[in-house]
Amino acid sequence: MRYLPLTDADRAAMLAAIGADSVEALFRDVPRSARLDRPVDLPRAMGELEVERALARMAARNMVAGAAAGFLGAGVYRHHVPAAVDHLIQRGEFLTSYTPYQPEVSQGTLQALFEFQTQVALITGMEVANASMYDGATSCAEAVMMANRVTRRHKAILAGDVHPHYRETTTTHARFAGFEVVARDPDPAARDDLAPLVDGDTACVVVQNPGFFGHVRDFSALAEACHRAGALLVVIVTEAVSLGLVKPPGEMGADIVAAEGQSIGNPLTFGGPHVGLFATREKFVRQMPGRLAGQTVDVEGRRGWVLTLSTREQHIRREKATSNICTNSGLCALAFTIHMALLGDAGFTRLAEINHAHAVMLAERLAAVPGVALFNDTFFNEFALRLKRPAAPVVEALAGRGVLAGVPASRFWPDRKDMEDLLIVAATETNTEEDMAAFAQGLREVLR
Amino acid sequence: MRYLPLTDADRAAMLAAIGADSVEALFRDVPRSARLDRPVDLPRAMGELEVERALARMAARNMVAGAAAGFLGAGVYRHHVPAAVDHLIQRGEFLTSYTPYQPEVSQGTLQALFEFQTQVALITGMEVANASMYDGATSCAEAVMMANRVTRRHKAILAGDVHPHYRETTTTHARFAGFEVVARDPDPAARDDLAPLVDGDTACVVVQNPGFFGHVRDFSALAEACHRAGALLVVIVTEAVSLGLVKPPGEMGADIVAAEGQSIGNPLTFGGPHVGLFATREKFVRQMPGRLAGQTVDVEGRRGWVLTLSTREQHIRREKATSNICTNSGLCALAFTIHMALLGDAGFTRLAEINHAHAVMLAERLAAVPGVALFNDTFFNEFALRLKRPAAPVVEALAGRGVLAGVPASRFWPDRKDMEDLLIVAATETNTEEDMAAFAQGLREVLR
Amino acid sequence: MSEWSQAIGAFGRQAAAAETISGNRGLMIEEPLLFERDQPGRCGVDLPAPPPVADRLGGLRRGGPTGLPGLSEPQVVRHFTRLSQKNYAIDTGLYPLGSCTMKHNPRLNEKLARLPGFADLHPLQPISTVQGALELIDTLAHWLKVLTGMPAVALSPAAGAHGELCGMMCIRAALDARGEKRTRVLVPESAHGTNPATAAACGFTVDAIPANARGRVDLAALKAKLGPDVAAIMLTNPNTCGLFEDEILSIAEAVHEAGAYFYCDGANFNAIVGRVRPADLGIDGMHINLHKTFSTPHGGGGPGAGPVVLAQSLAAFAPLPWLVHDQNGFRLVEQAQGAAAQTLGRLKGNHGQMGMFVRALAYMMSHGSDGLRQVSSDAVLNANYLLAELGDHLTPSFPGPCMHEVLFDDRFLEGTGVATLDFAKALIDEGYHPMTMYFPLVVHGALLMEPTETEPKEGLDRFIAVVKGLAQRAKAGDAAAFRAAPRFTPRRRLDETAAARKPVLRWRPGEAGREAAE
Amino acid sequence: MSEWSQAIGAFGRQAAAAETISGNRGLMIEEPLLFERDQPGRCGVDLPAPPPVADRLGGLRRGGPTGLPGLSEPQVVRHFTRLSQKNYAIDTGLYPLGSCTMKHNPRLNEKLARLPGFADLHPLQPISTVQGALELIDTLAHWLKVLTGMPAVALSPAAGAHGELCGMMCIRAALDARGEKRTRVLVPESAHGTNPATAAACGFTVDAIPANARGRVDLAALKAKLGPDVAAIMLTNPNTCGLFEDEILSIAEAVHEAGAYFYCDGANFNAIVGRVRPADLGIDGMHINLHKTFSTPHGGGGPGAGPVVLAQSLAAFAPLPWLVHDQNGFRLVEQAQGAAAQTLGRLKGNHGQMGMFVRALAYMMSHGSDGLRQVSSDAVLNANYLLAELGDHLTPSFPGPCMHEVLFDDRFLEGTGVATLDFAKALIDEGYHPMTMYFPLVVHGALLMEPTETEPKEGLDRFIAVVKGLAQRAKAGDAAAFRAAPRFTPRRRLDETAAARKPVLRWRPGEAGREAAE
Ligand SMILES: Cc1ncc(COP(=O)(O)O)c(C=O)c1O
Ligand SMILES: Cc1ncc(COP(=O)(O)O)c(C=O)c1O
Repeated sequence: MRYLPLTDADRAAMLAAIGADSVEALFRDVPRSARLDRPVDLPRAMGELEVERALARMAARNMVAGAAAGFLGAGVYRHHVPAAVDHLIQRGEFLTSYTPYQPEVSQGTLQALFEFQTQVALITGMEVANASMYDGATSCAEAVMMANRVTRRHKAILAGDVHPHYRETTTTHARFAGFEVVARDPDPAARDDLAPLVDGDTACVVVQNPGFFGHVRDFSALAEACHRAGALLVVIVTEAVSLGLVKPPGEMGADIVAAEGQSIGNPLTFGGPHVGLFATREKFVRQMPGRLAGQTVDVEGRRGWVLTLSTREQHIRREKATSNICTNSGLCALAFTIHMALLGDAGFTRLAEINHAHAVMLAERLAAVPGVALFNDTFFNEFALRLKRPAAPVVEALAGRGVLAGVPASRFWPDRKDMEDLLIVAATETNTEEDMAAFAQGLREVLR
Repeated sequence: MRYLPLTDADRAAMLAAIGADSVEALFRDVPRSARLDRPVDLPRAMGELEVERALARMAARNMVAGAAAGFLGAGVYRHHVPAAVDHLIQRGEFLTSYTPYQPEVSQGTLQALFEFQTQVALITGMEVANASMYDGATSCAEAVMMANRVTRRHKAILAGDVHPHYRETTTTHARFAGFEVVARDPDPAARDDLAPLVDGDTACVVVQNPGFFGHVRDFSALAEACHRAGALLVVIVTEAVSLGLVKPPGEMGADIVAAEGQSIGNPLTFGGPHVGLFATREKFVRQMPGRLAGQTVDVEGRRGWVLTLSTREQHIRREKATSNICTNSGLCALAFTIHMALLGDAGFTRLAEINHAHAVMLAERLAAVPGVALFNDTFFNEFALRLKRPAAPVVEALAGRGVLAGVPASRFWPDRKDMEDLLIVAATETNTEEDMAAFAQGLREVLR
Repeated sequence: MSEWSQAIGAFGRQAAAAETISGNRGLMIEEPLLFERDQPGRCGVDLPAPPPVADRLGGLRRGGPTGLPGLSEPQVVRHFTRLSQKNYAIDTGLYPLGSCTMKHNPRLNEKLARLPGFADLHPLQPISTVQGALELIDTLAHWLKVLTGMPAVALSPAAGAHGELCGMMCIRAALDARGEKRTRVLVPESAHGTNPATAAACGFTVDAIPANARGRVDLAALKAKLGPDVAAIMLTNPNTCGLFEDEILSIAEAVHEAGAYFYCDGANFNAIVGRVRPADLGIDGMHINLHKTFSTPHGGGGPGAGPVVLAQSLAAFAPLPWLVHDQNGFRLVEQAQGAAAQTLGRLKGNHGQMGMFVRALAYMMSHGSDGLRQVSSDAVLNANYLLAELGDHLTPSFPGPCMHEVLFDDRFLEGTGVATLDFAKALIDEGYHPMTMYFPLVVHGALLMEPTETEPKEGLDRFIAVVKGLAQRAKAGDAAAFRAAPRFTPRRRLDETAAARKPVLRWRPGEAGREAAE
Repeated sequence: MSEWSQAIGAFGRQAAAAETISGNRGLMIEEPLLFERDQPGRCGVDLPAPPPVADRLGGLRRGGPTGLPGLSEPQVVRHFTRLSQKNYAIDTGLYPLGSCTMKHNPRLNEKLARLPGFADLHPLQPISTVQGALELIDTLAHWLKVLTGMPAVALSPAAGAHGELCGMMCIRAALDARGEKRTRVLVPESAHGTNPATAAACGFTVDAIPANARGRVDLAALKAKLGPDVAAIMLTNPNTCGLFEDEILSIAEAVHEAGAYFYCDGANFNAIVGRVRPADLGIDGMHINLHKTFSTPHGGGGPGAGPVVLAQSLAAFAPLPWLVHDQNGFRLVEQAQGAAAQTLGRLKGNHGQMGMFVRALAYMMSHGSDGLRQVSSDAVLNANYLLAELGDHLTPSFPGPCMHEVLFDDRFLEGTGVATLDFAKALIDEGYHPMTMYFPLVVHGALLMEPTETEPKEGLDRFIAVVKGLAQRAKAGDAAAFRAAPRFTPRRRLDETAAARKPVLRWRPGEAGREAAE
């Protein structure tokens, strides 16, 4: 087998050195009843060519987003990633190394993480950030649990336009970790005012910007309300590119920002792996979940980096750890860091402007289609449409014409009639004039 | 522009340091009449996304060989290249380095070249090999010119089943370098006996194995005839994989082997870049063209590698050099080396066996099609068919059915009636049972 | 001091003195932070001017610049290439990091994960347009179920710890469904930190169970701790001492008799894959680190994937989404309804780590059922070979045979003044990544070595020779030389205390940054 | 001796003494030859058993084994990863190798060259199935013709030297067509070795023309050498001293008057691309190294591509194949017929370096006409900046302005006992690839620096500081330290004389090979 270097001669020699007469003998601690004497019932070994054929066949059974006119978002966005990013993250020294436990031979990963933490802090407008979480949804849950620790309270208020997956993930944790979640009704119009709900038991209020339905809002007042009540404001961002153009949560008084970083540097990959961003205030750093790279010096006085504040973490603190996370999204964070390094302030801002402009153009175009109403007054690169009939079948029909027309709200709320006609549509820099025309034309025809 | 790090501020500061008031001033040695004062008439700068779209559009206008049932050979073969090969050759330290002029910081490239030279010597059965030529055709021409130097004679006899491109390239050189080429008529039946033609003026006889029409032959007798007459035998190999199964030229008494190495490690890429292999006897090494990596030691006595015998080369010898070659096919040679390292003796032999078996199966299948006659009694993974009507239109018709059915001999000899019905067909490990069935079925229908 | 340590000492001093002008040393080139390469007006991408539109931001434009640095593409490529060169990796050498299964990561898997048919799929496309992706997930699930003998598998967990969370939540949900309030979870002292952390995150209290002299769970002690308030045991098997829990059947029996569940940390599945099915050991739930046993790359810390195989008793509580197959093909159940009514809900966004699924399946298919059996055989053989060859030179904590990894403690360093840490750092100078240090906590100064099956015998022989040599040097009294290690790395020992005392977690303008040469 | 050189001296000695057991030094790991890793029965690929058939080899089966070594994939990946780490490259740092134009190689180009629509095309597919490929080649040809102002371009040459061959053959063919037998070719002393070698390969005799005090062709001397037997002049412009031939129009005029042709070596086109069209200089033929000016990677020696632009007077003789466009789309002329009746024939297999064409076109389109003009501007600016900053510390061979590269000679080292070679090796320790040494031959101990346009000012400033520092040290009398350099590289100075005296050009069983650590 191509991945196994031992030859039968090696095996024999090693068994002799060990003093065992067979490999089976090495498994003697396994109860006899549990030892399989033959391979399980699965296909036998295959060469590269066969494996490639088998998987390519499955890949061919999917509709590639890039081959369609694609307008899906709802927390996952299709952006153009420069070729240099994928080239660099595939360097074996990054790809095939472990968590940087031995700093002397991990300075590459450690410095990159330190740069990642800095970039995340800069775009969110926060003081510090960690070295990544699994994804935005788990970042959200961890943010709420951190707020519980910081405030020693146990109630979280979740806005109605926080991404449903984030809400559900947080609610799952609430059930088992034993805290209360007040999850507001879905709020496509973004009219819900949460300030009045904040009380002395409230650990945090969780809002999203832009909201799940695309609205862009200023949460400064809500932040003040929270702080007055001794609660924290957690701001969710599912489209990191928006931070290039929209006032960052840090400037609105957010205490914790939990975001999805996929948009920068990472492909769609059917939803994973993605990368959770997690940023907060310096004073809360010892309550933060996840890994942190920190600056220090070596014995010769040269600047270097190490993993630090690990007394928060499971491998030291065990049941008292701030989180049980160990493996995170390192390589996706690296992709984020490289893409962001290429963008810089000028590129990041420009990218955001293009996304916004495309969305504005698309919104106007689609709103002009009979039977379509635009829901949003404000938005960044995503908005909600009210169709004159259920959105799901419309999306199915358009897929048949090579248009991935957006995400029907019914995908998340199948049982809510009021969500049935809602379509969530996103535009990015990857959408062309022709894409938009095809969408508008297709929608016109399907709704006729 | 993303590849240009200088900012306008940098440019101003640098001009100040230089004491020039504009970049134009630095071009003052250019005759004014030849200075363009504006960009030439070509499109302006494009971002990655636009460039990708433009080239992808062109790529989409081609029929991808792998998407068809492909049976083309005639000097270029479609083999499966393990993923590790392309990954490794893209490492920046290999990809973006120059010819290893500074050995202390080029040991990676130098050791790989030394390994390449050894692999080429091993599979051809020769004593030494160089660090690569442009491709098989130029290797062939260089081999003939080397034979001229070694024998101080000026006539080369080219067999009728040497690849036409190799013949033409050699003939081109003959015209300008001033030596004689006796190019025999195309010899699809491989009946031509060259021994009687060898005389006291003959510098070398050039044969190919397997021949252009697929025949596998033993040239031991011809080698003796050459040596008796003081001439050299040059053996061409266009399908390197054949060396895993067929008796190597070195064992037939070849003095120089000029081969195409594309089959190992390199994609088709519409015909280039490919990699010329060049091997010979130790005693001729100082007459060899091209670069050579050699073993030595450093000041601490550690083994290392350098470019050696450069007194043969243009940068030292100038007009007296053995060749004018400078840049060669380094990275293709590296791909060859890595793929060959993965194959090893067991894999290389097995690969050759599969190729041969597929060709035998295909030949039997196609020969059974009415109006098709198999030309060869012997072959490796390629053979010639005589069709009952001109081959070119048949190939066109089959392309329409998703079968790349082989190369019509008329592509090389459009004016020779006797070549019109000939089809050259190759099979490799990449051809499936279904591919072969589709070919046979399609051929049956087209010839009906 | 021996000649060796004198040389080192001298070397250490000279090395500092021999600094170059640039601070670089040949191919080892200093690289500052991105932020220290900033030039306003420089950019590594070219984007067209945005079409002019009336913005819809409701006045919420970002005020000032982000502060992100401006670099060109050549600088960025060089920056990260240089950083990568300061890392050790599987691709560069032996990485015997116990419990982490640092095996070869095939490039085929990287290539396939990048097929547009997988990498360029949006998770919310109409189900009809992603049937191939769902087929792949279903195929992976089938392989995992057959290899473990378990009837169900939850695919969404993003890593091992996340899988633990999923498994323990299933157990809590099952207990709730039974109307039982059990709060205590038994965890061996040797367990990985994520186990107790996970139990706590699920609202359980953790009760440590001691190990016996043989490095296994003390069955008697375990039985004594079992009771009506015990929800489950979290057991790693093979355990973190690299030993198979030979009384596992009795453990399972006792746990089940007490009405508790048996959760297994499957991080060490590589030791038994293809040879032992967890189902045959009485396990109710177990996560599998695809980034360990099934070779998806660790990427310097992630991402991973931690699918959890579940017994019938826990299957109903598996997290959303569920993948089902009916006459119309594959379908995702994304709501707590029908058969999924008892689901514990969502654990993350979307449907799991697809990119890892592709890689893991390609790895499994490449090996096949026969090859996977060979994987565990060779992994165990390699570890036992280290035990056999190093047993007389280091101090094995327990007699063999071990499984896929071998545990030594620091008794062999007693009186040498050399600590496990120093020994590890000396290995770095020799071109090796150290073994796992100081874990598990059940022995003193642990050195846990896991060679994995993808290391050749010749490589192990060279490693053995070096470890023996270092052990001799330690015993010869070269403590100073060990404490000076590593000496040949981009940085020597780093001050971790200072890093934690005054944390510097991000770059800030004007902060000290030594510029490096281009 | 200065403190610095004492340190070095001491260091040099200690370094040897401080050898590790393994011979490795942290991340710099020794790696033996593939052949020294051989194990019979080991293989890095899995291939199915061949279907049983009666062979058709006519008894010509290979007798014994090939002797190729058996390794597994993990070993092969590690082997070549380690080898790569012993290389310097553009991706790792400044590579100011004069005349080689080591500029940034965009990864976008690598990605596009690998599109199946380009990489997986057979050159002999029916023309109807490769229209997109031919369109790409045609587009590239258009860019090259517009940028040079020339009416025709021959695309098949595989590199610069091959392009020279093509160009000089065209000239021979044109002379033959004119019925003239001209045998002499004039080549400046400063020319690259490929120029005289090419002329000779085309059956010409080479006649060297001297340079004037200003580093340009001595026009008077040139005129004196012109005569009825002169076939052509081969001139590099900008020349290899980094200077523009300011009398080029007079040169062209004189050459043409004498009935000879003007061939230009376009290796240095990067200095003028987008700003000067060779056609406006009276050039009849010029090759363009796509692997220099248009950034296709050098790959440690190749492959490259050397298209040749041709004046109307030479176009008819261009090599096969020709690319033509008619009502049915694109077509390849592969025979010497019709319009192509006068072609000189084939120069290589197939249709040219397609893989390089894709990369070069992507590069050109990325820059656009405006960006390419900026390329030459910045390349020239960077070189002149080095001249300005280093002029007082090294000895410039000629006054500025220079073009894209700047030439220094070794007068600044006079009496220091430090040679150009030593100076270059000291730069290696500082993390820089040396400049081109001892070329061109027209000055003593040449140091030819070409920074290219993809180097940032900050990077040049650091380089300048280091070069200045080294120059001071040389003058301070630290010859010994220079001669000891490089000290931080995988290997120190290698014995090239021994290598050439007893050439060892391949591994042979049983030959000394020092095993390295895994
Ligand atoms: C025994 C054990 N359990 C759990 C984990 C956690 O797995 P992950 O890092 O994938 O979350 C690890 C990983 O180090 C481990 O070794
Ligand atoms: C001035 C000059 N001419 C010709 C050549 C030869 O070009 P190539 O190496 O592409 O054959 C070079 C390359 O080094 C060169 O610098």
